[in-house]
Amino acid sequence: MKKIINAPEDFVDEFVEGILLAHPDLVRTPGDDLRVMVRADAPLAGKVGIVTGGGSGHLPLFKGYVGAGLCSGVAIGNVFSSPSSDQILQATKAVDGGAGVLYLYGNYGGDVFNFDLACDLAELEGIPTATVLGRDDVASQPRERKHDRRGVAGILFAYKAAGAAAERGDSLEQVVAVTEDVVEHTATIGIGLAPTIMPTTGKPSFELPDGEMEIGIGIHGEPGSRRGPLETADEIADHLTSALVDDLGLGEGSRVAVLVNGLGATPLEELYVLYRRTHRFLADRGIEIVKKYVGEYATSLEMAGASISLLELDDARLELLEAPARSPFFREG
Amino acid sequence: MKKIINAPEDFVDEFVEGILLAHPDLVRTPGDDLRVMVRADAPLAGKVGIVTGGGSGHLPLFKGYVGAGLCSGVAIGNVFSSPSSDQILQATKAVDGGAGVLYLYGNYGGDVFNFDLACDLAELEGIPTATVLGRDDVASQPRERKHDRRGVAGILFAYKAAGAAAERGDSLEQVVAVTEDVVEHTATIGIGLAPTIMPTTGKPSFELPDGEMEIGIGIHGEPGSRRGPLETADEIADHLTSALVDDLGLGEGSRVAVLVNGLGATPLEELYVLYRRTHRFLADRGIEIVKKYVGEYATSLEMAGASISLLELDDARLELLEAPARSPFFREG
Amino acid sequence: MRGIELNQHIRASLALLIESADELRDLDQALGDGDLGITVTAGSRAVITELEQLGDAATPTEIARTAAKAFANANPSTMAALVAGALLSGSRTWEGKDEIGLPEASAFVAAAAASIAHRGKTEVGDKTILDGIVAAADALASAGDPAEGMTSACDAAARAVRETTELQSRRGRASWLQERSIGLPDPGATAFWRFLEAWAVVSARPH
Amino acid sequence: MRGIELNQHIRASLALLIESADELRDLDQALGDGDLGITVTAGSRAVITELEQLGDAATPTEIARTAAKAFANANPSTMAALVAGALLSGSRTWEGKDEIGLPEASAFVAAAAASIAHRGKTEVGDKTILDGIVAAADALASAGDPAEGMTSACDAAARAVRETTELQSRRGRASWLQERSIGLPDPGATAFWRFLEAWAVVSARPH
Ligand SMILES: Nc1ncnc2c1ncn2[C@@H]1O[C@H](COP(=O)(O)OP(=O)(O)O)[C@@H](O)[C@H]1O
Ligand SMILES: Nc1ncnc2c1ncn2[C@@H]1O[C@H](COP(=O)(O)OP(=O)(O)O)[C@@H](O)[C@H]1O
Ligand SMILES: [Mg+2]
Ligand SMILES: [Mg+2]
Ligand SMILES: [Mg+2]
Ligand SMILES: [Mg+2]
Repeated sequence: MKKIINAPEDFVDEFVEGILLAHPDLVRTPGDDLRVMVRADAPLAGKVGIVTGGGSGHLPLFKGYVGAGLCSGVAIGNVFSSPSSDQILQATKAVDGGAGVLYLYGNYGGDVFNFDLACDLAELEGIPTATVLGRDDVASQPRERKHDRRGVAGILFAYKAAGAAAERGDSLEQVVAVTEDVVEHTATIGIGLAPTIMPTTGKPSFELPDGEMEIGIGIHGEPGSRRGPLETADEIADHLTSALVDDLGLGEGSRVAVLVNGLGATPLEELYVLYRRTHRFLADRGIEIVKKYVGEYATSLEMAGASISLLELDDARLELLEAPARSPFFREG
Repeated sequence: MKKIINAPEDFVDEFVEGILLAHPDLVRTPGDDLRVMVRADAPLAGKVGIVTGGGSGHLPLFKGYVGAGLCSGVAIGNVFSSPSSDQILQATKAVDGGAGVLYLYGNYGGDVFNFDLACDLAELEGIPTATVLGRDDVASQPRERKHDRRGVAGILFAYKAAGAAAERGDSLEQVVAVTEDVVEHTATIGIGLAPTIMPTTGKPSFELPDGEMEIGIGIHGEPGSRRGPLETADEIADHLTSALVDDLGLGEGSRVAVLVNGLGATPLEELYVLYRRTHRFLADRGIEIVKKYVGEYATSLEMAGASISLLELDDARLELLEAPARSPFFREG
Repeated sequence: MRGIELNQHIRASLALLIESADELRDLDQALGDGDLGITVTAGSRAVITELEQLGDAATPTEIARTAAKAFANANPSTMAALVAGALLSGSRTWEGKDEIGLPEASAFVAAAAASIAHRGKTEVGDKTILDGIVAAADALASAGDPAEGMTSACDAAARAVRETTELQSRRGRASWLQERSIGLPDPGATAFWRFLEAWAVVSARPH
Repeated sequence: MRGIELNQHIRASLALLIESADELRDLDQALGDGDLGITVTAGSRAVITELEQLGDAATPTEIARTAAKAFANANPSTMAALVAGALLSGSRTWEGKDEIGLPEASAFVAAAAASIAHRGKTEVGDKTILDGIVAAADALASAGDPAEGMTSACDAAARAVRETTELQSRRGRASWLQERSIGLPDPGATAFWRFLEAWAVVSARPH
């Protein structure tokens, strides 16, 4: 295991501390638990707070999207492991501006059970909460069971929309509605080429024979829908993009935002090779690409692979994407 | 070799095409050679043009820093290989606004010989040029031979300063002077943990026994100053930062910009673990950290490792760092 | 069994349970994300530490609630949250009791099973920890005395774990594997069975 | 040798040189970045293609300049730029000549060596291609006839390459290795020697 770390148990606390030291103008810890982080100016009176959270190892995901026009706070779990209900509650209290708090995070059992517990605890403190789950991974469940899909890179769009809605003063119900709407129109699929090594166990997150790729892999290395020989970048882009276009029912005249996301070790150069073909694939079908994001937005430590996400746009969604936002890892406008 | 590519020979052209498709508002190709890219609004009449270039495989380096307040154009070589003098000349002509052109790139033999040839060719076309070399890697040569050092991630500071100076209307001589001044006060050192596989040869860029790290590695995997057992993140940060502090002669009251750069496969989390200790190391010595950059700024495809760069600041240099800038990969202000 | 013995018994059983950490990690590695070894190790250690702090006068309910909170926060995960919720539910059946016998144990496990079914939106046959707990709850409910209860609960859990091998996971990370989840026993159910085994080993020790 | 023969001879020699690509890549892999195999292969192919386009009436100077430009742009690198510059310098010594003999060859190689020394800011003993070229230039300068020139230049280059093995690289990427650059011959010098060998093999073929 070749990692630039100290004791594996300290890994999460130490990188969070690094983030806090590097960006004190943007984020802070409200109490003494490093696993709770909020935007520097939280709470914003009269505005809906947005709390996200989940396992570590996915930077910029989750903690990277805490900032103006994005999430208000985050509860930070161990690598690939949920934060505790206690930490979620602390984040909730720190961002509550009196207009309620949205819980927005990826659909993973551990996170759901802990956030649900935090909902109950927040209710006791008199803070109304609502929950929207990122569930964009089309490989994890067929369309009929889309509510059971896991959440991956496409949650970026939901963060952006929810953050913009909260920032402009929408009520909790309105923020929930626009966020659900964005989640409903988001689809992601990825491929994995090589696993990450888990810092605590020293074991790979999955096994994959040489020369093979896993199609539909999750951001914890969860197996996907099938395994096959490694294809060319163009074949991969075609297969992934066509799965998304089918899932969202896109066609001539549709407008989309595209996110080509690296899972950690895959070079930016390769993401642009993928983007190139995705662009052509969509353009050939008369689908207009209005916003583009290429880079690392949701990773799995040093896993090799990539995912493609599409958000079908209408004017309302586009306006939310284009609203200004600023966090240590994301910037718009 | 597990890469998301098509034919290895097409790799560079294809990712450049991807960049052009994704960011047509920011960059364009002036002719038909994809290996030449300039900012969308080039040339800027009356302003100094800045041409950079070098081998591919280092994104965001070189082509990522073409934009407002940064470089005006770039000539793009094959992976780890110089662009041709022809391509450099094309970029030069496309960005020449009548105030001369600065060649600013890393100190590598192949690049130097090709840029020098381009200087001669540009002279024939009546375009005055001047050259400043990034030469910040303290592991590559001792301080006495600092003019022979190779250029690595610290060239970011030089780009930023040169771009800001050109943008505000400095003459070629003035741009050269501020850029030389920044280069003079920049130092970088890195470590390598695992090589990249070269797309064309399928071979690793270097060999490293299990459990070892290479201290002072270059961004092509060039051997560094020594090899040793992998240390903890804190030990690494201490060793690297103290080498830089010594080299620049920093002490109580110095002000610096810090860049913790990932070489490709190293997770952002690990970079923040490094930043954390670097921050404490400098703070303990009374050195003030004024600007911070943590992320991937100069990579070596999927090489694992990281580098730390310091720029000693004075008011003039800080003003140049803080001037607005915008490229597909970099944003300030 | 009074509070002070219950406390000791739990701690001794958890100390033994930790020895199964590698097995659980490997199973969860194959079917999920491999962190079950950590959840069980960190959770058990946290419970042991907290229970050591409790006074000898702590009631069974207090003991169960302390264990629940410690387990929930040590390594939060599916198992941690579900088990913590189950312990809280179980603790409610002990309210006002100082002595835990077979009926109390039986009620506790039944309440725990109901909690997991409700919170996990799951039923027997979904290949989860619930399969093991329900089997043990049923065995306890029909046992004549504590010793028989212990043995039959252990046997029932062992059988339930074996039976999960041929099932397809329908909940949690393992469900993403679809047909590929068939062929290995459920990690969570296995963890529960190993805990019962540890409990039985401690029971058999001379007091 | 007139233009048409020179053209054929260069092309045949480069076709042979390509067979050394793996050796050069491995040497450059150990001491540099491993791209010398590509530089030599792509450069040679580009030169062959361009020379095939040249008419039979092309002069030796035109042939050398065509080769220089093709080699420079095929896979731009240290060797590509330095060799291209060297060929351009050499071509100047052939201006106005139609027939290339031993004196012309000798002058060409001497000019090429001077160009590399100047542009590369290097001298003999720095462990670069220059070591091979200077040795060959000296051998050619003191040879009595073309055949002897060929043989002694080859031998001298071979010896120079062998001698670079024990030297420390002082220029280019290999210099970053410092003491660790000792123990292998210089890749660029080796490339030059392999080219001379190929030239000799082609010379020995029946015309
Ligand atoms: N919805 C659910 N209901 C009940 N048990 C579940 C559910 N999902 C998962 N489990 C149990 O949890 C076990 C995995 O626990 P754990 O490793 O903590 O999960 P994760 O790592 O996914 O958070 C499974 O083997 C299964 O027994
Ligand atoms: N400054 C220099 N002067 C002369 N020859 C040099 C110089 N630097 C490198 N070389 C030669 O170039 C060879 C490497 O060529 P090449 O692989 O093209 O370099 P790079 O890959 O670094 O651009 C070396 O083996 C050496 O012979
Ligand atoms: Mg887990
Ligand atoms: Mg090279
Ligand atoms: Mg697990
Ligand atoms: Mg080379």
